[in-house]
Amino acid sequence: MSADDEAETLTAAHGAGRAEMRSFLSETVLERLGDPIADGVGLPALDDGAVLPDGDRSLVVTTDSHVVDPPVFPGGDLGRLGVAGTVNDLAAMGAVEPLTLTCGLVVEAGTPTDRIETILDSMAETAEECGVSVQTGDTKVLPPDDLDGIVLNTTGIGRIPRGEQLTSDGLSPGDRLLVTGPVGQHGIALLAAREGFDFETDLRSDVAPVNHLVAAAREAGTVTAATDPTRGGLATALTELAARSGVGLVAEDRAVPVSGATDSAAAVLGLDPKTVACEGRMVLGVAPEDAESVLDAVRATPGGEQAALIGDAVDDHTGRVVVDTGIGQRYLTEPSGQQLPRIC
Amino acid sequence: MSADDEAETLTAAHGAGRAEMRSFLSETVLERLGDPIADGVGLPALDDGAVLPDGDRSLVVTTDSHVVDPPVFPGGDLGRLGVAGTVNDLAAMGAVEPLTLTCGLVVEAGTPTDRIETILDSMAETAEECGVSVQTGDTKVLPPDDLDGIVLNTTGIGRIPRGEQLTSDGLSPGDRLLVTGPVGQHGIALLAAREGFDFETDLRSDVAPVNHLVAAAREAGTVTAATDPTRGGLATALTELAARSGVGLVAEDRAVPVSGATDSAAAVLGLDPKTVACEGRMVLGVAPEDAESVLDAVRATPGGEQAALIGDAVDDHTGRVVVDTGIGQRYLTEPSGQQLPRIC
Amino acid sequence: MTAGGPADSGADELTFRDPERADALRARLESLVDRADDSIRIVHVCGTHEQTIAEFGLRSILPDGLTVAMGPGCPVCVTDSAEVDEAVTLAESGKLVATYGDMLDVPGGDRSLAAVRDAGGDVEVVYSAADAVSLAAETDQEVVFFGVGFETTAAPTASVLRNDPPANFSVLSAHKYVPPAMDVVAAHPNTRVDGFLAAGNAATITGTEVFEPIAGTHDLPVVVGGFEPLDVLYALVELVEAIADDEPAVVNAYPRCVSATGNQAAQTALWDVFERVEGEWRGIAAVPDATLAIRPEYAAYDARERFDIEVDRDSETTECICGDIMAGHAAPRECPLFGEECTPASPVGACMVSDEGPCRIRQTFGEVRQ
Amino acid sequence: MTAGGPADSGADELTFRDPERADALRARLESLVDRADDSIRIVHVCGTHEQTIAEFGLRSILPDGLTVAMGPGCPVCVTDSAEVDEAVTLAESGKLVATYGDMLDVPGGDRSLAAVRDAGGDVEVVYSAADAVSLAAETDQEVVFFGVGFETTAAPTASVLRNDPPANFSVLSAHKYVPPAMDVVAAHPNTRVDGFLAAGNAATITGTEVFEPIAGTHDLPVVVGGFEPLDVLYALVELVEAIADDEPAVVNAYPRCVSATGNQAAQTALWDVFERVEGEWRGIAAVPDATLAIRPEYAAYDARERFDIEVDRDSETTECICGDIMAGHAAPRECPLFGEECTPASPVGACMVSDEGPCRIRQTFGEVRQ
Amino acid sequence: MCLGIPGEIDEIDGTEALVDFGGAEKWVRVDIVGDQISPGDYVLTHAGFAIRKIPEHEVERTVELYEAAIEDDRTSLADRRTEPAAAAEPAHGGEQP
Amino acid sequence: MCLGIPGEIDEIDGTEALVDFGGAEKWVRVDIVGDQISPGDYVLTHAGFAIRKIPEHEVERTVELYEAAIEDDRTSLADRRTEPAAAAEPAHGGEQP
Ligand code: SF4
Ligand code: SF4
Ligand SMILES: [Mg+2]
Ligand SMILES: [Mg+2]
Ligand SMILES: [Mg+2]
Ligand SMILES: [Mg+2]
Ligand SMILES: [Mg+2]
Ligand SMILES: [Mg+2]
Ligand SMILES: [Mg+2]
Ligand SMILES: [Mg+2]
Ligand SMILES: [Mg+2]
Ligand SMILES: [Mg+2]
Repeated sequence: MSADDEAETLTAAHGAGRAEMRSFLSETVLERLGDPIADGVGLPALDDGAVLPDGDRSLVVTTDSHVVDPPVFPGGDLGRLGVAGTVNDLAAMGAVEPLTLTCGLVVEAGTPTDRIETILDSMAETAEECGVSVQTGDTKVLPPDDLDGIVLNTTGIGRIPRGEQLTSDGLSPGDRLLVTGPVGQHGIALLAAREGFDFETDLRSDVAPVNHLVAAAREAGTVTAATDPTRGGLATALTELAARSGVGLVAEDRAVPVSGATDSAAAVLGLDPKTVACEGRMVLGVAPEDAESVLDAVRATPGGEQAALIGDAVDDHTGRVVVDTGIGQRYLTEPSGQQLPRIC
Repeated sequence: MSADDEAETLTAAHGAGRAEMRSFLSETVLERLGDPIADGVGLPALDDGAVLPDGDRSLVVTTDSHVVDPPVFPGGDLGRLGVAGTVNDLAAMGAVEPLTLTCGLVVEAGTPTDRIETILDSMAETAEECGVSVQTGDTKVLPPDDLDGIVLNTTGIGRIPRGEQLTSDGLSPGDRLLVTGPVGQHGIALLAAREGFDFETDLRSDVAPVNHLVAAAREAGTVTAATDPTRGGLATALTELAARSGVGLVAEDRAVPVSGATDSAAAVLGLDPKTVACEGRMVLGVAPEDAESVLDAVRATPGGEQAALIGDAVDDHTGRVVVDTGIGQRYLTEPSGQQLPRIC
Repeated sequence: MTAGGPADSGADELTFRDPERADALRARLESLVDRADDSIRIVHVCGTHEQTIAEFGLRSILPDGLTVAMGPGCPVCVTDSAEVDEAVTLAESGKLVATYGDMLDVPGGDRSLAAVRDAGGDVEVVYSAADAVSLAAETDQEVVFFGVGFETTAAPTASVLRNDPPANFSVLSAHKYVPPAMDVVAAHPNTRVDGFLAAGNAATITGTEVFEPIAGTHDLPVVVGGFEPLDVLYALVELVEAIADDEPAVVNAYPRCVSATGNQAAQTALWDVFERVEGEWRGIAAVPDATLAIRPEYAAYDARERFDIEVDRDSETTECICGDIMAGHAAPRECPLFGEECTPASPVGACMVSDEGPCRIRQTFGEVRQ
Repeated sequence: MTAGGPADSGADELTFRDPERADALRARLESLVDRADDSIRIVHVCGTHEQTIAEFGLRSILPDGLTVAMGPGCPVCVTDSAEVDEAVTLAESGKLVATYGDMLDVPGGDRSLAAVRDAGGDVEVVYSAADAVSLAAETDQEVVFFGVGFETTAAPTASVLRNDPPANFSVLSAHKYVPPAMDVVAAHPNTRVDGFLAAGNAATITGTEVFEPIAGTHDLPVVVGGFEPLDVLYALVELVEAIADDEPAVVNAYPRCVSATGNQAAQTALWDVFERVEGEWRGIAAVPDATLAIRPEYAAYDARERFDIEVDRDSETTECICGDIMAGHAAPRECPLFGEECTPASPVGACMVSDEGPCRIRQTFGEVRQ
Repeated sequence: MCLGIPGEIDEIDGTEALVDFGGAEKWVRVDIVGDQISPGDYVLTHAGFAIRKIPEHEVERTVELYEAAIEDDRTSLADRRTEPAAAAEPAHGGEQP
Repeated sequence: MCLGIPGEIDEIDGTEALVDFGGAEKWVRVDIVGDQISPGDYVLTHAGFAIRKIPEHEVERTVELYEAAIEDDRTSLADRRTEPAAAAEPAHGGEQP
């Protein structure tokens, strides 16, 4: 598998949300689609969504296709994942009150109807949690030879006062980094749920909408940047914030919240929870003077109890993330390729 | 395969855009998602998209997941299909100037990058044709065991003056029915392109955006209803218009435009072009006094040269479509199940 | 588009579909029916006739006193449930089963080929027996062509077997032969048949002479008709006139394709490969000499000889009255399942599956009362 | 989370990661290095040591005059390209190849197992050799466990072969044995080794005594160390002190897991199933007695005996200097491909694939200069 | 029963012919058509096989038949009728060798 | 080289034991652990196998070793050292039967 072969076809890594995907996006997609948007955010920003100015307001739009194996997993299912993922992307752009969601289902023929019902129930419940509803949709059924399982696309539309978007490029040196809860739970719970890596422990995904946490944070102080760690986990989220904001980040390893079960399961699987997917977390940049009050506000909000300040933006190490382990320092980089349990 | 077995799993028919799908939607999806929207159109309408009132304007939103085998076909490709399909759904709700599109790609690992490039090029070109651009997206890559080919979701957002939506329920007895061009080309071209049904003839899909034809029609007279015939073809489009408007429709079989190649290929494959998918057509209801001027306006617009008035809304046969063959009359019903070439 | 397809032989579209001539033929029919003593009941034995009648709304213009009923004319509908089960069993055991699109959704005792395919089995739709041979040439897998259809369709199957198909190719024959079934229908005490509208395509192969014994035995006219709406109306004129005049003749009302002795080359292929044996017609029970079995000379290509296919022959759905409908004893609306449990989307019987099935046609085209 | 995993034996998290003790050990190291005449070059032979060093940023606190280089300690990196090709060939010929997640992206001469899987081949990631046996028990397909790793990992492979696996299970062994490779590195004229930091996990199985001949032959200290950051710093203190004092002893600096004679049960399993033969270590060439081959007694489970696997043994990528890096002759930055053509996303050599590969570790963790 | 599709032969290659169905062209097998055929001839096809040549004059004749039926012109129709076989004969056994 | 994960035995069932890794529990094989084990014991695991029992007192001893190294307390460290084998002996051949 030489570098040349890789260039000719798409591999799993191109969809894994990390460096390979960004280079695919910028070399292949951005060459063809998208335009910079004055006073807004277009595809070229590769942020959590688009911001389209419209008079004194802006429309916020985001889309995601969700595939998850298994479709119903400890702590959630594909339906909750779709709604939460889209609501969180809107929130990461500042649109904490979504206007509407779409539901594009592609289903393998032979899928039990009650599985679809579970997923739709879960979409409905999660949407209600966020005060939004699904108002347009589409359903396709593919032969079992062509698809295994279900693909759910959800697109979300929100609105913000013009210019009030949260982006990934807003960090300045001195800003504090806040994460709204323990990281890595979703990815570890899914790996553990797959055949062959059974844990007796109840590892549960963190999947949840966190738009209300962003709202609470913005009410309590100046939030300078936001992104939701999903594929690639905290490592990818911090790397993108550092790169897009043009600052360095220093994270205190011991300050990063990780649940005991996730930490130990990750150790057994040879993975670093900081590089593992979350689905119900947000990373916020906060103005230093407001950091404690924002932290208090998030912690006082349901779902934000375990929020923590995990580090700072600095003016060296531009575009990179430094992890301070208490003993020494190293760079934190995103995981490359697929994440697999390993024994070495 | 008893009725009971069918009820328990989804089959290809549930995604085929016809009666089975509507009963799945109303029994399974609408029980869980969607709300009626005052002065707008929500999921319960099962129309081409949603209309969300917003002050003196309304947002129009539609979503579609596109899968097509082969992904590049005579006359178009998946990218053109996605953009045209979404733009046409917006236009079918009256939003003839789309604001933005999304691009959710799910790709099989191993797909050649140049195939993706072809599709993206085509999305970009087609979007430009419609004066819109893609401003947010998402890419996932699935293992070849889990997916064959590419799934493209496109969501479109448009805006109309409040209350100016076109819906499927606007027909009154006396209204004329206009179709903007020959029907059945897309479905026949695709069937013919598949292995085993090779025709020597150059059968080409009709895939194209037709928002400009809707614009031209509305400028020339009163358009009372609109929908784009896609899966299930003209038969499904007319059936839905009749059912939702609560009128009967009478179509003159000989007035329905069908190209010679499509007509003869359909005969060979044992199919009725009126039941075969289109991807670049619109069916409009027109106030009787404006019918000729609307027809002239559409015919004078590029892509509308072969438009025709094909029938009328009547006050009997409520919810049904009558085909007048010149010799006798019969009901036109949507195709059931999958469309397959047949020899009997 | 119509069942008859594009206009043939340089004729323009209206040649066979001219509303004025249709009306004139209708008027002539009316006066002939008036001349007859009784009401007249014609049975046709061809799904394509049924489709022309339904698609062009011909029943809506027939004079009172003339009924055209459908007999066992849809080869998909009369395919025995056990024959479908054989194909299902082969597909489930790893063979590639190739068949016409018509057969995909037909229920066997347990499941259809579509269900097998949905569950991951190899089932391919082909347009021609020759395409099934091409599939076999491209693979090492066993390819079984599930051949259905009457003599018109059996002749092509015979042709591919006579042309050295690959060793991994075989045929599961559900082919059937029409004339004996007409005998059964005409002889049935519950069925009234005043005349048969015979199938033009079958007669293209076998000629009109095969109908002479039927006309003689049952003392009724047999008119071979074509598939354009004017062809059907004209054939009905010939039938009603023969009935009114009590002349039990055989009439060739489709001479542009049919002759007295038929297509000799096709018959040679047909009878070289197939022989007539007694067999089940779904819903009608066993019909003597009406099932086309592969002769021992071609046993190497006979899927029933090559594979050990075990199916339960008692698995047929019992509530379905398809058989009575095809025998002409009942109309689809008389079936308690029609349009309720049994719909095109979820068919119970074969008559609801095929585009030519009487229940499907009635459900799809309906009848517009004028 | 750290390479060392959760704190063991009831110790709290800081027991082995206490920043104050780390600083005290660093200070002690500094004074010992000052006492030595020359700069000191330690070679470790364990990817997990490298990962602890990189993950905790230990190199950023080492005193000037002390270098810790990585030897051939990553079993994924030293797996021969031809061994990967054997696994690829088996997967391509329809066997289910089960292996550790570590091996999926390792390039063979032509392609990786991930590429085979992407093309539809059956390749499964397992966490344990026992999981591969479970896979075999659930299928009729041939399941080949591609076993990689040093003695620590070979002992579990041996255990499953001694416990009657199903007949459709076999092992393609790429297991290797560490001590002879240390000999080769120490003896190489281009390599300076003042002392070895030996791998605690391998020594857990084989004990510290196996290192005595190495210490004697090459006149240098060998210290067996653990994997927590304080374990590594403490082991370095022992090494630097022994070097400074010119005492070529073998030191057990990881007594909570390692004894002089090791784990006898594991050794019994290991040597019952495997024997040591000469074999290729990727990038280092043939090493005598350092490849673990399945003994003839277990030939029934030896994939090389059961299947006829033909691979081209000359397919290795040549620009990669992995071998020099693992032999301690070169640093990753000296490779012209490093970070350019060769990246974790698109690796050229095995050292860029494994999470333990020196090039991958350097590329992933970098070194923060303070 | 069996969809019969008429078309015009464009080209013949061995046992196959390219047939124009009025816009769409397709190769069909012609080994059981049972007549001499040439490009320009019309054939009736079924399931990918030509099963009958359609003589051109027969189209005209068909329209004459319609007209004769409408006009009740029995002379013109008479030659289409044949007598039924005697009831005693075995039913439709004749054509099987 | 080989990730070694320590954990505490919760339960033993034949050649398998349920090991608690500090929150996550997993069944591992214990047939090559080479020591008597009971619930409550700590083991080092690798690739789904326990490869060593970790005596509790050794953790304390480890901390003592760190301290001795920091304090330069040679007496406390001496018992960890063994002499190298003579150069003439065959390298690492001893352990293979
Ligand atoms: S309606 Fe259905 S069940 Fe009834 S006779 Fe027709 S096919 Fe059979
Ligand atoms: S950078 Fe890549 S090519 Fe160079 S030595 Fe390392 S693994 Fe080999
Ligand atoms: Mg996001
Ligand atoms: Mg998004
Ligand atoms: Mg997202
Ligand atoms: Mg599948
Ligand atoms: Mg953002
Ligand atoms: Mg639409
Ligand atoms: Mg839509
Ligand atoms: Mg649509
Ligand atoms: Mg695939
Ligand atoms: Mg509409």
